[in-house]
Amino acid sequence: MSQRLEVSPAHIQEEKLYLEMGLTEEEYARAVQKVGRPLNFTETGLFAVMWSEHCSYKHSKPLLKKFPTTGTHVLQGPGEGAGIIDIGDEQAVVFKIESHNHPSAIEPYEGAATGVGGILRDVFSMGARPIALLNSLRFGELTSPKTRYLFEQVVAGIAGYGNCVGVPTVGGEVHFDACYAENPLVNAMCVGLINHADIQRGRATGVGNTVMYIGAATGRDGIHGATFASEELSEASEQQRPAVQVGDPFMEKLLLEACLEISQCDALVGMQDMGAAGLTSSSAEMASKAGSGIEMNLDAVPQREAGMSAYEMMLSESQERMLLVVKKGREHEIEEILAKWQLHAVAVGRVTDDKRLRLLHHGEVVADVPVDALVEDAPVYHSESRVPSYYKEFQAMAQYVPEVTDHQETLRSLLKQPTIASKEWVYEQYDHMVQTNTVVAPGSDAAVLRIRGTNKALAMTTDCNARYLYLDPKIGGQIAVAEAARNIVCSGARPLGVTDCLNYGNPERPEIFWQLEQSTDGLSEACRVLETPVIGGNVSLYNERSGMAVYPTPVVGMVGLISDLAHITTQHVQTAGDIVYVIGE
Amino acid sequence: MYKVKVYVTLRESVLDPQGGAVKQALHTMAYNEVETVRVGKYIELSLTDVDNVTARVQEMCEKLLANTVIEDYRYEVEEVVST
Amino acid sequence: MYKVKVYVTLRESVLDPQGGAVKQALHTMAYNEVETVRVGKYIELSLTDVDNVTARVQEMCEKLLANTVIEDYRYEVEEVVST
Amino acid sequence: MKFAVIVFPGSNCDADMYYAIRDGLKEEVAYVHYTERSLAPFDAVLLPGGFSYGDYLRAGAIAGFAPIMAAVKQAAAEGKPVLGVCNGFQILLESGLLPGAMKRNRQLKFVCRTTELIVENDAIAFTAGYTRGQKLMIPVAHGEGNYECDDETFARLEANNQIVFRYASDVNGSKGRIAGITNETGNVLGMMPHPERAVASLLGSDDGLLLFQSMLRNWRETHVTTA
Ligand SMILES: Nc1ncnc2c1ncn2[C@@H]1O[C@H](COP(=O)(O)OP(=O)(O)O)[C@@H](O)[C@H]1O
Repeated sequence: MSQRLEVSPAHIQEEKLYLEMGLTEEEYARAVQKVGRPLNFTETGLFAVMWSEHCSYKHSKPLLKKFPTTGTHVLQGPGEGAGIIDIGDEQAVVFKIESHNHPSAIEPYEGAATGVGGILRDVFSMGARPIALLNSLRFGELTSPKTRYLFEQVVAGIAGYGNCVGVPTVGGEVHFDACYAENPLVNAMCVGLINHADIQRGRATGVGNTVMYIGAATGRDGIHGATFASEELSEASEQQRPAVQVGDPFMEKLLLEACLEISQCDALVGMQDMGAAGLTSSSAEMASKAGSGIEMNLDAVPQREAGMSAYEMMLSESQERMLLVVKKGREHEIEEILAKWQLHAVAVGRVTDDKRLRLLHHGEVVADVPVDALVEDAPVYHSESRVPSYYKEFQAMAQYVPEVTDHQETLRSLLKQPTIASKEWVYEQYDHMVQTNTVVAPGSDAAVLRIRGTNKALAMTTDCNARYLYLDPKIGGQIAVAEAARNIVCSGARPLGVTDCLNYGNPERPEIFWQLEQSTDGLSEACRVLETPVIGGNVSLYNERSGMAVYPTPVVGMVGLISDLAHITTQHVQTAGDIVYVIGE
Repeated sequence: MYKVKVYVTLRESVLDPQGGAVKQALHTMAYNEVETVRVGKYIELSLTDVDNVTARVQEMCEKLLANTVIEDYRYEVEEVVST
Repeated sequence: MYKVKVYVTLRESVLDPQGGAVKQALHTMAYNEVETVRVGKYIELSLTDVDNVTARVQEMCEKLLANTVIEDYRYEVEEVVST
Repeated sequence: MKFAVIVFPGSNCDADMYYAIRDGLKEEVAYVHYTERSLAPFDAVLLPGGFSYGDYLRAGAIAGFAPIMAAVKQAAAEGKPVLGVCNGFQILLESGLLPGAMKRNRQLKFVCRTTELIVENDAIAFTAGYTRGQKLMIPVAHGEGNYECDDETFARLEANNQIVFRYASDVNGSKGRIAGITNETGNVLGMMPHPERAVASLLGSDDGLLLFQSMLRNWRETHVTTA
């Protein structure tokens, strides 16, 4: 890789090397125009990751605009690590869902584990203490040994990470369907609790302030992960072995405690997780949001491997790292807190006023580009949309009403379906009780956690029946939100808001884009009617292999507030002799 | 009869959190001479007589004993003459 | 510079649940020649030059790397001449 | 009575233990960082669950060398009650304060569920409030709780009545269904199940509260007589 450093901007242009990195001809031309000169190798890499679907939402932005995102209780909508909703008493709940589909397809244990790690950091980088994890999983049919391997390893990975960090995994869902055989879905959600006064935002304000790096050293793991997540899976992706990241939940636990302590310290200006696109997105986004610039000296970046290039460092997705902006002259206060947790901070740069991301390596400027070009100026695509022929066929079919003759047998065969059967095998592997707040453990409609020191509780769930969305994406989208809301209400809570993870196939195919369009319409409408604003989420496209896309699977994560512990209800049958009612239609 | 020893190690470029923690602990215990620690697996198998033993062991490693996405492996096969 | 290899295995008398599971899996995959499997640890250390290297490695094993209540260990120390 | 909750890097049930004492037992409690060297001000020592040092190498192995452990050993030698739960139990084993060792669960999977325990010894400070044979509902949450020791040690544990809790049914392959053991003098208790998770019926069970109450009662009695 390092000899590529020698590749000249002209060579990149002539040989169209940017294509390999994931930029189209038009995108490359657009980037060159924004920067005002041909890009060198590192700069091309910066644009490639920042303009990937995963970071820029270039195919989904117009659709996401439809979601209702505001409400009287919303303290932070989409755009930060996680959204925040007020729950009274100067407290707020923070939550977000994220996908880690492609890494989990390649290395299911580490893929799922690092997915949990990433969503935890999104929440604690806001200054919130993570109080619960949930997940939503999709696999092929369990009859295949490969699927059994993926299923077992994904569950073990989620357990291995969450249990070690000490955040209870309290809920989720697992569905099995052939459409996920080659492309399993692994979505992880985290819920945190915060005092209003402690809310942090990832902003690099204050010219001259210090940019500090904390956490694990940077290795060559996961280089180009964001781009990887924005392509279809193929034989080639299986060869991209260096893309595999390994998680260190022990490091995460130390980082979590340290960051929560740091967020109480007013020497801190801003903090952001190095997630997808690592150092690149964290630095560029923090600067762009603050209207400032950042200059970093990459020689100072802690490195796990020798001889890493600027390109590799900027695109690495090594886990358990955070970027901080700290008031100049007060760095030692941060260092003292970190030392207590066996961590140390390294000053890697400073905030500037020129709105540029400037990188130095071995005494040379290796990149110098406008931050807004990276963060704001990605192209937005209005993809073509077309009604799939399968949908027209289905619509033309006569209604089919199955006739049930043997009720017992039908019930038995339904209960035997892995998707319907008890998920005890899964959630027994998760520590769902640590932190001792879990009032309703997995096995009911929604999990319920008391809020220590109050008489209140939070209910939370993840839901999506993708088969409905495949049959009718708009109505299916409404159903997904409604199901989540029912689970919340059945637990005795009032729904507060939604986070969503949109898992679809390749949006450049008009039939897939139609599914996206229709289902986001349905989701938006339901969220509007139920007054559950969408305060954050994630988009995972290109979930397909060999032209076979997954069902449209917009997983809905919902959180609700229970105002009195006495209102908590569970779905379990309580006492013999109780009367059973059916309400609704 | 064969006695087989399989050594599975994390690939050079893959993070080894366990090795890091052990190194740290050894330093705390004043073994400052320790520069790097990598923790892997050591698997001993005994096999009854079988044809193509090396090829079969290689297969077992590839398919099950090592996770070749993140691990390397090597093995030694020793024939044991039963008495 | 020394390169040290430490092998940690469960004692013969101790039941090895992991080894049992691996054997089971290999049988399912039709490697019926597999009679026993024991899964242990393989730890590689690199040490800077130090006196009494063998005694020190032995200590590290006794104190930390192996739990002698249930595990046995052996090690190899190799001197690496730096160039 | 003053309780110390030891916090190792990676402990994650430290807060649960703290709240069990503060809100459940309503006694004085403080966190003590693993770098400290004295436990003199405390009347009892609690080693909480979690993944100290990530459980790397073997659960509890690295924590055994933390600076605080000399003070824990001293407290144990002085006869103060020392309770290790889950990872705390593993640390007591690795540091030699209790005999035996832990292996991975027989099913090779982490297990989190409320289990039925049988009280086998009601004669020590921790269990005086229970009666022998009593059944308790207490959660477990561990991946390495498969207790192992040689036959001689096992026979000694049985003979000295050092087995304090057994699982009513097999949970993890543990020898003799052992869930908790004490030392010969009965002031060091290690157990895999989490009594601190069973101190409020809102969360499912309060069967664990009596363990802490027994410690308190015993302390009050011995302090009245010696004072
Ligand atoms: N991946 C998972 N992680 C944690 N809990 C899960 C998971 N999958 C299912 N559960 C739990 O199992 C219970 C039943 O799940 P599911 O069959 O999807 O029920 P429902 O249709 O009522 O949502 C729920 O309490 C759910 O939280």
